[in-house]
Amino acid sequence: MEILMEFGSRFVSQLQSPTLAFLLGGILIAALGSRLTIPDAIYKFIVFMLLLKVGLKGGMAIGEADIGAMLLPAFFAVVVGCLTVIIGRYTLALLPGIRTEDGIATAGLFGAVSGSTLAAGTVVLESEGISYEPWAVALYPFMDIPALVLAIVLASVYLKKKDGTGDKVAIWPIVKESLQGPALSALLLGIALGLFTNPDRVFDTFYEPLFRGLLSVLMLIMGIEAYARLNELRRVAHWFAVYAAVAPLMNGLIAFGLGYIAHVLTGFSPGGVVLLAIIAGSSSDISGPPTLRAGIPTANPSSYIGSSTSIGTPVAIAIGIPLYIGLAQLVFGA
Amino acid sequence: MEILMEFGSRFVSQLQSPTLAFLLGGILIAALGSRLTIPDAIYKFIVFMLLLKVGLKGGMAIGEADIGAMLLPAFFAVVVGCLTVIIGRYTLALLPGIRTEDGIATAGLFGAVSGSTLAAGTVVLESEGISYEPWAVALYPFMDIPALVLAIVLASVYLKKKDGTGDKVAIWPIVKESLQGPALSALLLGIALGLFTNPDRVFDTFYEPLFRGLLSVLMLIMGIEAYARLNELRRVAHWFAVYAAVAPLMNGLIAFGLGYIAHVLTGFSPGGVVLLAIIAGSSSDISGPPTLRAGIPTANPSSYIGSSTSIGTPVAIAIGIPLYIGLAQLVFGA
Amino acid sequence: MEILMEFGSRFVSQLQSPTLAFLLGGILIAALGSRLTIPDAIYKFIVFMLLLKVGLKGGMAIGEADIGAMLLPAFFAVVVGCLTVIIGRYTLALLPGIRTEDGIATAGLFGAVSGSTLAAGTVVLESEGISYEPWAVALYPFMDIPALVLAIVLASVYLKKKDGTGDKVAIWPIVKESLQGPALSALLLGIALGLFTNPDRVFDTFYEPLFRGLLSVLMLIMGIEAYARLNELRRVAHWFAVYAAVAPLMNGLIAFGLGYIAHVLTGFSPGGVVLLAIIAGSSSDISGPPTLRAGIPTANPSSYIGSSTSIGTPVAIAIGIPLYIGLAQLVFGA
Amino acid sequence: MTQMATKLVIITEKVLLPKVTKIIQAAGATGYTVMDAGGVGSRNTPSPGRPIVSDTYSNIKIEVITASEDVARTIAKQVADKYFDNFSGIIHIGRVEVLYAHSL
Amino acid sequence: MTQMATKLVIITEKVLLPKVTKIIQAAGATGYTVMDAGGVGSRNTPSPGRPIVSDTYSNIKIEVITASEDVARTIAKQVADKYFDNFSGIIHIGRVEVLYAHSL
Amino acid sequence: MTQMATKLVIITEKVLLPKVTKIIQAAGATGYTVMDAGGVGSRNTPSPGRPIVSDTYSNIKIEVITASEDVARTIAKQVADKYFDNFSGIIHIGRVEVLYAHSL
Ligand SMILES: Nc1ncnc2c1ncn2[C@@H]1O[C@H](COP(=O)(O)O)[C@@H](O)[C@H]1O
Ligand SMILES: Nc1ncnc2c1ncn2[C@@H]1O[C@H](COP(=O)(O)O)[C@@H](O)[C@H]1O
Ligand SMILES: Nc1ncnc2c1ncn2[C@@H]1O[C@H](COP(=O)(O)O)[C@@H](O)[C@H]1O
Ligand code: NA
Ligand code: NA
Ligand code: NA
Repeated sequence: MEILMEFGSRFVSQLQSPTLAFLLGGILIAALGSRLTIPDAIYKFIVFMLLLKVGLKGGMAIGEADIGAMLLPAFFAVVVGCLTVIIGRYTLALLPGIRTEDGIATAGLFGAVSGSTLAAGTVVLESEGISYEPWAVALYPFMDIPALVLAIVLASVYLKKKDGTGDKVAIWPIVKESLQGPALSALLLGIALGLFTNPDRVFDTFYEPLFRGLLSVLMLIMGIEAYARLNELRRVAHWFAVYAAVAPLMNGLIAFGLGYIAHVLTGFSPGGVVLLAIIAGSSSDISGPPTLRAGIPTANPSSYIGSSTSIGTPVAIAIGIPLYIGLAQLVFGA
Repeated sequence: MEILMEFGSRFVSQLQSPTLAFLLGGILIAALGSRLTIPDAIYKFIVFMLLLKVGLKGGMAIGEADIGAMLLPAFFAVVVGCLTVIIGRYTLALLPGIRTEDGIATAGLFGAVSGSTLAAGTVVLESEGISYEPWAVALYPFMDIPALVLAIVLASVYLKKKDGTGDKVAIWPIVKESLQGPALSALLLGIALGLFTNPDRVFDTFYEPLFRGLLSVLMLIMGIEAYARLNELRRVAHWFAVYAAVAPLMNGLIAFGLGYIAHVLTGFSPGGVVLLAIIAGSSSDISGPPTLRAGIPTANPSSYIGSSTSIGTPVAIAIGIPLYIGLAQLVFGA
Repeated sequence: MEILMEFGSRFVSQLQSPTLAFLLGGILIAALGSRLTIPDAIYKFIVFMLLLKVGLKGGMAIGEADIGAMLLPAFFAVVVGCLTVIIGRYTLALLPGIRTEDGIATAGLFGAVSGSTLAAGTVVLESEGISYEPWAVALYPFMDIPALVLAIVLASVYLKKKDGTGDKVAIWPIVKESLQGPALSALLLGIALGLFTNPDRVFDTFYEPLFRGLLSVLMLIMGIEAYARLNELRRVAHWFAVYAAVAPLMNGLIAFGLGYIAHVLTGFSPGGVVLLAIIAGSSSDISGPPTLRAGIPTANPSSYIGSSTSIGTPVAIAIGIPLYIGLAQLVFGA
Repeated sequence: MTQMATKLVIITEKVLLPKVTKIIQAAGATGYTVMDAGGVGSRNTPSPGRPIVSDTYSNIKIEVITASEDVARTIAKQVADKYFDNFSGIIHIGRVEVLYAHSL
Repeated sequence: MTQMATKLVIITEKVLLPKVTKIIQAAGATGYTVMDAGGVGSRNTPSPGRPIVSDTYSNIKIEVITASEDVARTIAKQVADKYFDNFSGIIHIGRVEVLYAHSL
Repeated sequence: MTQMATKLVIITEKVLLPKVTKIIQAAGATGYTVMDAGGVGSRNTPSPGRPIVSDTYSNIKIEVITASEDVARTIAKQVADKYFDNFSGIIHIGRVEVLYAHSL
């Protein structure tokens, strides 16, 4: 009971945190019809800056880390990526009025990872003084790529069964395309630069101090975007909205469970468990949609883009992040 | 006499202040034919950052403020917005070679408010160590919207009288359009975020430290722009140039006078009086022109855009701001 | 021997410096097929910020400087600009498979100056704690403009001799166009603002702290660009690649030699000598190519743009900068 | 489904975009395509609310493919009557053969 | 060298650009021109991977001038057959007179 | 005032824009419209002074509507003669019916 109340008060205080406040602010002004927009060039640059910074920080710390400890969490990241897609695919297939291709693509997007949500997660963890393994950010691709690949494979299998139109899926091109996308490229470049060079000074004077501010602008953009994409959602079956509200938390909790096992087995830190859950709870907003558009062309983009952007991401950030932190305090003790 | 000399020396020192220096630098390099441009995406983002910051700061302080004290200044802001439009409209109507619609639109633009000039004003006040009520920035819409609405109404009345073409003006759409414009949206969003959430950390690490620098870039853009728009001014009657040089100071002084009354009646601070004058002396550069273009389509945009951008804004910043500060020192004592 | 080893270790440490690391990182991710791009608006704004900052810093210090000391280095800058073009023109003419116009244009571009390399040079010098005359950055136009003008004149002379098509070259338009280009405009504006106004505060809070970080992003862009332009280089004679690898170092060493003479004669500082060499070793990436495209239209842009961007600039930064610093330590003592 | 159709082209000020597209849709066209454009004509109204020194264009070019020429002419007439007294713009039409379209 | 030619216009989603240009080049066209475009049609697929509130367009307009009308029709057919079941788009052709070109 | 007219289209490198518009105005055209464009042709000159990895196009497409076909052909000839030996570009013309214009 006390725990619930503490969770409630934490939740209200999160609503006032800049990360969430800017997200809600964006939704609000969009709903009020504001013509405020952030230029596309700024949006792209912010995403680049945030992921490069997250990568740099990870890379600078990985050098001193025990890489062996990364194996189990990385394996669990792959498992979560696949498991959440499979669960999503069959859950959505059961719901009425949903075309199977649309369901598979949506499950794929919710299984994949959002760089913006990851960035937001690291800020909240740091604000709360919760430490995590610096290499934990590198779990992103281990979850993201399997989820997208699996979704495309599942769609192809389904289409082949249905009417023989599904082509055999070449997996490597999808992996390559994911790694070459702007979000993962920036993250991996940051990790490499952090690992092999000495970016401390430029990190301390530029990437680190601008991080929170740029994130606040990105959250604003994502809020505006969430509202604007509601139109997409209105065109598709209501069950997508329900799935979009539930899946982020379900996926996050699955990852929390596996992270807990890694904690017990190999000492994966509580902060790392929370970050794994945050990553799992996020749904891809940058690289996932185009990959799915190309990989499952028969799926209606309105279904997965609408679900993820309008509901999935706000839920993942506004409810998911405080939820996993609260849970961690419950499970691992204050 | 001594006062005049002090004003003169203050003025010369203002010329060297970054705010003004970048404005003049922009005019200079444009006059020298430089092809230097700041991309539109950067311009839009800077305007957003400045107004959000001004709003955040205001909002964070309004919480502790006595809102009752805001009533009279807000009322005076509305009065100034209307009065300056009416004076401008009838002054311009008396001048030779000026079409009445063009005169009304120009008076409307000079009655409205420039977010950039407001931002510049707050920087100069802070540099001079002059404090003002933090909510004073929120006077912006109270002056801006009535001025634009009134100008459009006056034009419609005039056109109906002249040839029966003026439609009945629906006021609410104009108000809504103003509030939804990018400048006012950013300001109001900032106020709301400052008031209801805890943006201190992101404010201190991002919005505040970048403010002066971004303003310097914006001043450069406005200088380049001022020169480039001179062409517009050359196409229209010379009296527009004369009005554009005088109106900012006249409007600012009217506001100074009303602000002084508020000072006497309700203790409105000297800094607040100066800021009210700066707001009044500014002419809208972002949201005003499109609103007028749509609201008074028969008016020639060359007349009001040329006057405001090429002469009005430089005068408002370069002469107006130091003028009101000097006056305040005269009136309220050092 | 020891010296060679010290140079070697310095070189390896340079490879880990952010400036170089981001350049190499850009080449790497482009080679790996990454779709990461930095928007054009950001690229333009970064170039503006860097050159304005370099100019501001120079201008703020020139005020206190002995301008007489600038004369000989400025003269030598002109000499280097012309000499490197002449040497390049006749070297390239001797090589097989190179059209003379293409050779002249390429020599012109390598004789001209890159603002980005200059910015990178100032960062490295500051990191190494090597001081230089603040006005040394103002040597840029003294070398850049003569090189471009001379290349265009040489091409015109050549074409007239060959088939009578070369027009008489009007020099002033080329000089004007160079000075009005975005890079030189920003530099000169910065110098003027630094010299005549008080930008200290905005410099200290904005331009200076953002400098290194923005430079790191620019280096990334230039790395991506270097790889992407390799295609151009593949279309033209291999000798361009050889010239592009050698010319930056040759040009830098020539400037180093003349700088050394200025050191002996007028006490030009070791840091100033290094900066002169860095400027000379750079090849223009912003204003040079369009000037040459217009001035020597018969030259194939693939030859000079490919050579300069893909090989010249990486060599100038990655090998040139540490080379001149090592040499300075050898020549002027630690 | 190849079919002869009318291609209507409207070049005008960007501020008019929402108003012109409303007319297009009300007239029953099945779609339209918009592009940014810069230009010089005989009016050359300055673009309100944006720096002219920015790198953006202040006109738009709107293309509408219609099966019926009447629809195209109606749209043109309405736009011109309503806005061309006060706004910059030019309108022309031509014939094209539509090879594929999701609706026309 | 003035010469009558076919002008093929394909308006479709930006994601298809690399695939469409591959078809164009395989069909033997000597070149093509691409422009950003926004638009409304009957499908209106949302653009993946980019904020719709950004200031960019999510369609492209591709123009291909071909000496042979057959080449143009082949390109149109291949693009439509392969993509128009699942992607937005419209294709039309017309005649133009090419006055100058480096190859056609 | 509907009137048959010639539509001249010049696609060339962006650096030539000021020079081409000077020719257009000298030839007496009443206006022109410019759009950003990317493209592939047979020359494919790299664009000077801008990163190719940036998201901008390096060509422009210029459209000129002229009442007289001669004016259009003169502009085309001058542009091609003066620049197409050394610069990328293609020029074509067609007929359109101008429905509304502020001057032609
Ligand atoms: N003769 C023309 N050829 C091509 N475009 C034109 C022409 N005349 C006008 N335009 C376009 O239409 C816009 C408005 O023209 P105007 O109303 O004459 O100022 C111009 O900015 C051009 O983009
Ligand atoms: N009737 C039309 N006129 C002009 N453009 C159209 C038309 N119909 C479709 N388009 C363009 O083609 C794109 C795709 O159309 P659709 O496949 O019908 O959604 C739209 O976004 C428009 O850019
Ligand atoms: N066949 C074509 N169809 C459409 N556009 C073309 C064609 N050929 C050339 N272009 C355009 O003209 C530009 C220059 O062509 P070129 O001079 O052949 O390199 C190209 O970048 C394209 O934008
Ligand atoms: Na996920
Ligand atoms: Na005003
Ligand atoms: Na050089």
